[in-house]
Amino acid sequence: MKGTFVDFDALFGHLGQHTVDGLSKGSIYALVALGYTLVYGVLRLINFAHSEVFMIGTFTVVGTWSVLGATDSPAIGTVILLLLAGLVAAAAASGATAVAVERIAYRRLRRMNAPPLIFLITAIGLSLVLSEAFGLWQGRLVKGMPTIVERSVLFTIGNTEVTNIQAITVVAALIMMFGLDTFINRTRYGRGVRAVAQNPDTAALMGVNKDRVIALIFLLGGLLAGAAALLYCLRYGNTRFNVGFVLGLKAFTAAVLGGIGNLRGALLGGLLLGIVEVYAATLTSSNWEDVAAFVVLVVVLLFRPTGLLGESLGRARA
Amino acid sequence: MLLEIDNLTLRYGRIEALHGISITVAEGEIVALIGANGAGKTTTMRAVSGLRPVATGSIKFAGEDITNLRADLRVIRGICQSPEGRGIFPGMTVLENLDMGAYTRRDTSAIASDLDRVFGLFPRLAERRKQAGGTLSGGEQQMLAVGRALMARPKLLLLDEPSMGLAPMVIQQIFEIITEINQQGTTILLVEQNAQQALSRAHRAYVLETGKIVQEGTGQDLLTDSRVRDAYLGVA
Amino acid sequence: MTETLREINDRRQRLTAGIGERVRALPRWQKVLGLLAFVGFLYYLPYLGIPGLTWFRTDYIPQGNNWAGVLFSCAIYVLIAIGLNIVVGLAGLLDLGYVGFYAIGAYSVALFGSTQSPVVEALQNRFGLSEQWAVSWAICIPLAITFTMISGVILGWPTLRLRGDYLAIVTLGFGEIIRIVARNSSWTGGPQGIAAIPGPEGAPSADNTIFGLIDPKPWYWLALTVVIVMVFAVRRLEHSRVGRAWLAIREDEDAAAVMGVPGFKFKLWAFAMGAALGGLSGFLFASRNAFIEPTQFNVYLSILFVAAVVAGGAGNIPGVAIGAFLLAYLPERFRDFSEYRTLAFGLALVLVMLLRPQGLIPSRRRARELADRRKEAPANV
Amino acid sequence: MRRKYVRALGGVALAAAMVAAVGCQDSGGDDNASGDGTCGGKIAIFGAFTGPNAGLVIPSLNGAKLAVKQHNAENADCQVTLQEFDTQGAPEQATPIANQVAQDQSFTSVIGGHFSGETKATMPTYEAAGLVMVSPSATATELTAAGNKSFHRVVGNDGTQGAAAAVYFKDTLKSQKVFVIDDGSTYGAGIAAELTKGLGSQVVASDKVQTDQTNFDATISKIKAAQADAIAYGGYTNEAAPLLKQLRAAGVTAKFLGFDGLYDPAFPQGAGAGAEGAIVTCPCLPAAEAGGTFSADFEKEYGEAPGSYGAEGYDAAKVLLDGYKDGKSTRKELLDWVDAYDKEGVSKYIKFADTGDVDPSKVVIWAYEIKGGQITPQSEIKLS
Amino acid sequence: MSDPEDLVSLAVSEQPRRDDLLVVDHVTLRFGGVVALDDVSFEVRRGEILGLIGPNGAGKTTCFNAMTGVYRPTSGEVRFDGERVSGRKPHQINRMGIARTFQNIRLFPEMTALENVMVGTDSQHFTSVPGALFRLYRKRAKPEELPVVDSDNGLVRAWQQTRLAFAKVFGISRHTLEERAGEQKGMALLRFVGIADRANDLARNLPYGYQRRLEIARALATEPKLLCLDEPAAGFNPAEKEQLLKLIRDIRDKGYTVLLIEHDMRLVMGVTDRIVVLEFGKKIAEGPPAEVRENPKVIAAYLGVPADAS
Repeated sequence: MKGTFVDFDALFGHLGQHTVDGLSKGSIYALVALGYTLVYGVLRLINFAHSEVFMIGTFTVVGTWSVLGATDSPAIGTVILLLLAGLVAAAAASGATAVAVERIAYRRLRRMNAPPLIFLITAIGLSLVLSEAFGLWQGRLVKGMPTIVERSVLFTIGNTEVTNIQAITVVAALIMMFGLDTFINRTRYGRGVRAVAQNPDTAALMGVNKDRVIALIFLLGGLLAGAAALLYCLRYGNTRFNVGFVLGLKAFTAAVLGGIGNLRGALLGGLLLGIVEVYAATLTSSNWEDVAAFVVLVVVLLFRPTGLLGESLGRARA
Repeated sequence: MLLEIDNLTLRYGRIEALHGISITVAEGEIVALIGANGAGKTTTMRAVSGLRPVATGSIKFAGEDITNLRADLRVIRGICQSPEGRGIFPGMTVLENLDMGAYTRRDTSAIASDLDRVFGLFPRLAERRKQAGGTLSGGEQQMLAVGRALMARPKLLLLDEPSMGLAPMVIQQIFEIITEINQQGTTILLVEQNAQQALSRAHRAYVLETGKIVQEGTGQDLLTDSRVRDAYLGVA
Repeated sequence: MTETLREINDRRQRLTAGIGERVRALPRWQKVLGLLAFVGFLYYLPYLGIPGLTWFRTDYIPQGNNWAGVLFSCAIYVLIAIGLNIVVGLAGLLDLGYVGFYAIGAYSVALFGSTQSPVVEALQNRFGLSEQWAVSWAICIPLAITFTMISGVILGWPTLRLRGDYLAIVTLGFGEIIRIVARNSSWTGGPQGIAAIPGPEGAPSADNTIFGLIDPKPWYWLALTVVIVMVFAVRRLEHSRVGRAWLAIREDEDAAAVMGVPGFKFKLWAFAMGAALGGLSGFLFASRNAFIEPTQFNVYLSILFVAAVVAGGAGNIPGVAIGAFLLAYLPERFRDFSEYRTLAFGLALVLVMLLRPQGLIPSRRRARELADRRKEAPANV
Repeated sequence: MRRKYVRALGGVALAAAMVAAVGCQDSGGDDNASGDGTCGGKIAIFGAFTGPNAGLVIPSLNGAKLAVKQHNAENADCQVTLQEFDTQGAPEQATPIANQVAQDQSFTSVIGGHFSGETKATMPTYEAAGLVMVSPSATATELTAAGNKSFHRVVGNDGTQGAAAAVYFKDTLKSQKVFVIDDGSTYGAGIAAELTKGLGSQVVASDKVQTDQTNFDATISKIKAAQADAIAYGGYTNEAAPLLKQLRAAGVTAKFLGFDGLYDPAFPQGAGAGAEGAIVTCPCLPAAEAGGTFSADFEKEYGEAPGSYGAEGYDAAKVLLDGYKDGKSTRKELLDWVDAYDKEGVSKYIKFADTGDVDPSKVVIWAYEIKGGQITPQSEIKLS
Repeated sequence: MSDPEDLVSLAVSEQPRRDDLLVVDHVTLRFGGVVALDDVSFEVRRGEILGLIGPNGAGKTTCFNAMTGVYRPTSGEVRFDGERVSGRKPHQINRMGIARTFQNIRLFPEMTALENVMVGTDSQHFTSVPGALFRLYRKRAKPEELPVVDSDNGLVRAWQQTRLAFAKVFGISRHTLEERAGEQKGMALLRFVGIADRANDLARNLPYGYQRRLEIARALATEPKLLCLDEPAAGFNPAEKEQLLKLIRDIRDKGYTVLLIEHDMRLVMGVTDRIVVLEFGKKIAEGPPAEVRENPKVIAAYLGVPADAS
């Protein structure tokens, strides 16, 4: 093992393949990262419980599919039905969880004008409660689910294969990302969100209901996490009560990498992190990928202390 | 009375910032609050617009008690403030900033005509409608803040230091616009450092000192009052 | 539900209000005596047999754990909390990777003190030493402290310029890196960990009379003594130019800099001191357990440490101590809850934060601040 | 002034109470069992009874409970109590439990530990206390290599299983290119190393995954690049199930072989269709092969088939229970009893070598195949 | 330093002194497209009170920040005692001898008044972690520094005597001496600004006026050559302003040079030796109060064009 600690051939021999793998992995990070970034952009708060919002989404997908009696590789009509049902159910469950978390805990703390650390610890507590509740309810072992979409190679460029699931993941993530970007930048509600992020007091003076905006961003984050949960289920076919912890950590890292509070930064950070991890795992072995992820984070922050694209919903453009 | 502030007390932590002030504003008036930095003028404004919780006392708007009403609901009732320091949304364009002013309104066509009106009042803003608010100069930002508040079509317009950081020419302009807005039917509560201008434009005025009202009267009376001249008009 | 709880909480506050004031009003000699009695009580704790109080022993229940052994864990956690409190409570830096220092401390004694460690074996081969040779326990103490302080500086040097939330994620990454390196490198013993870590009497063996394998009481007393010495040391720091600088940085870093406080230097010191304490606790932990493996140092533990510090009352030594004590003690005492322990812990954390955000035993400063902030809360949020 | 005196008096009284209490309290009841000539005693069993890996350990606990229950029903005059201690599999939690058991003289024997880490951490303590340990499932080779006198196990060690798996790859699967993966845990890395030793040059490449990993793209592309025809996995279900599922989804058809860490109904459930045909080796007997009526009894008692190590848990308890039945009631007597044990158990013939390992010649390793989502016995792997 | 008990006076060095303490030399500062300061030049002379005035938003605070090293000028430079200011870290600038207060009070709210001031005195001290931890760097104690033995209680007295003997043999640590000096000086400063009665209250609990004074005391504690006050009278009523004027004069009389930033011209008139007037980032006037007061540009800038003038 010692002689071959770093295996350049493995990396550069299939660089394209690893990049595609990394992008599809990173897309899910990006979608979850958006939840962190939205909340942080407006409230300057790390919503540690967001990882569990995602986890609940995955369990909802499993539950919905099992209720609908899904089996491995069903007919195409059923696939679409299952995907839609899974998406709706997961988004609803995740969105509801996110909003509930805000209502039950954060709003109270905001009323108290509590310092950020208090929010963080509360979020950690909530995260523990949610994941443990699912651990007790659903068991602590990995939970399988039917393979709804059979993997197939869509097209091949050189020695790089792009599969249908990878394509779905990346495209869905991009669509949602740009949908969100449009929503935030082009609609009236989106303007309200940006206003609260940029200057909460003035936003209130313009008639923006801050509570509603905050509930909205939690909802948006939850919906995206639900969508991410569906993609995750499609791609990995498994979930587990603590699936959110590691993924949430990565997604948060991605958000910081891109510049937390910045929507496009979350996308960039997520994709970049996915690629870095796959490269690092190929170069050495899979158990070093986290080290690589964090080293890249530190290096980026050293040179750009507020992440690649800088902070904040719209503030960076000023 | 459009606005009645009765015996208002307000605290920052354990420090009392306002000690029982009472102010009234009648429909169609320009009322000015003058006083030194830190006298409590801005705090009063923030209490009226709902940004600061009130300790005791009450605020009534058009007969309705709004003491504990949320800030955004006050906007719907018709109170809009151009805050101190302008409170521009730096990442939004001029147009978006103005649109924020009309956030609570749904009457699209009326909004469009109001937009024209604001651009009419401030041609500079029309020139820069696609520029980010944060990149405007101080004077332009001030125009934007006033214009944005107008976009809410408020019954009561709160202006906090509209002349701050502006060149004398622009100050002159701003005050002319204030008068014009008022003549078009908007009631104005004005906080101003520039006592000379404020008093000469205002129908009535209150003088604040360390959280208390020490004097009130018509603008012209106060303008000629020796104590006010001495304390706030600089040159004796 | 929370409303009822809030009411109960208010009633409790009315009842307990003034106890602190009354204690503070006591003459100095009485306070000193009280303190001595309390310390005596702590040393007596492993024997706890006062009727009524035996309920608190963790071996009170049939599947219960060794009381002195649990007390030792509690003491270790308290030591960690005191160290973390320097970083989080005093200097106001959010460190989510504190477990990294704990691990470095533990690995320092494991790698240099155990005859089974790859490092010691390499040294033996390199210098032709006997197979029984290893660095003695006493020398491992300064080694552990030095290594952790150095790693604290290495972590702090590039990262302390970052703002709070960025610092949190970077430190968290640091903690993970330490664990992953320990797990994946052959020179750390890899996932198998390292056994035969020495104690004050040398390598673990049935012949050790005091710090033996069976009776953990001496270990508890050792850890308690270290805790007391460290409390004393940290209080010295707190009540000095250094402590004032930390507080000033926490309160308003820019203003502190303008007043001549070299912020970076003192933040680095806070990191180094916090790291040293974390390392010391890891050191004690490793020598008592005589065996460590990388999974014991996962990032979750870091987060729990921070939670314990904040829930206990950041900035206040008794507060963070009680927080850490409860973190180690409650799961052991309530083993009958088995599967529900973590859930209950999470719930407790949320409730404490919602009802008592200043922590269980806050510093007087912090309690005031939060009370004021609550009053100042803007009206519209 | 008076209040001061009251306070002082109170203090003195409290101190006196504390001192008095020191005498009469030391980790409770050391006078109710042992050495009083009556038959029976207390057995401590420790392991991860809660936490993510509890699924692997609970069958063993249930097996032991079953054995004790049967014993107590048959021997009214020789009652044995089994006391559970949950370690969550963590060494630092197992250590004070070892202290507790060691100091409480009423415990005369120990079943455990279930994982290698906790066993390694506590072995010296139990040895110092003269307590015999019989482990149903701690398989790391190093446990029996250090000359510990109290440790015994009724299960083959990783060395044996690794060697058996190597034989299986060579003889049954006839694999030429084996890709070895482990999860970096004590168990997974250990057994993977043993297998690699056994396979030699047939191992074409390897990778290490990490706990709670969910995405295995990098590993999969390495497997593809190595063009492996078989894959060996050292680790647990949590990572193996998603890995296998993704492997199959990615079109890798190489044979998959895991070790006893995957001998767990959750594994085929988690891996879904991808698990079909996967091999799990285990030094544990198939239920049908288990001696006597064990399987039936177990199923009757718990409503499910004995999972991983159910039979071993039963055997571990049985070894000790036979000793109690024979009138052994001190730690020393029980240790000697176990050292000399020589009898057919339900999982295998049990006789311990000097190291504490079950006599290598008596170890049976079985290969199981996943068929229709069930772990079904395929064949015993003959070591030579 | 005529009075040895006077801890507040600045120890004026005996070296030959140049007249100009701080020189603002053709400083221009741009943010993006906005010119915040436009070729501003003036100097602060030793021992004077210089007023920097201008209407709100005229660039006073920007100028101030450039002078205290917060902003680096786009062109031109600021020199203090002959050395460039910009490019240094804030604590280094403090070491050079510039101390300031903040327009919106920035105390350390959770520290007591005395502790706040002691953070200032700490800038003159050297104890760091090892010193505080181990109480190293012992010095032979002067008689007046030795611990006192004054208790009637036998036990306490014995303890005090032990400490005395220890101090005589081993000396006293730098930490202890510094703590003591800081506390004495801190209390002296609190007395000087008139808030010693609340020395042990948390800063956030002090009344507004006390907080302002505390900020001044804290700045003085760093023994600055130049004390910069940023709108110290904001929020004061005329009576309080009067007291503040007196305090500023007292400070000058203790040997400090003061830069006073205000927009209230009346306040500045009464206390300053010279005045610099800014408007729109440009210097429009400079000179003694009487002169500046009559300057038509200043009058225009300050009062705006009267509404009835047009």
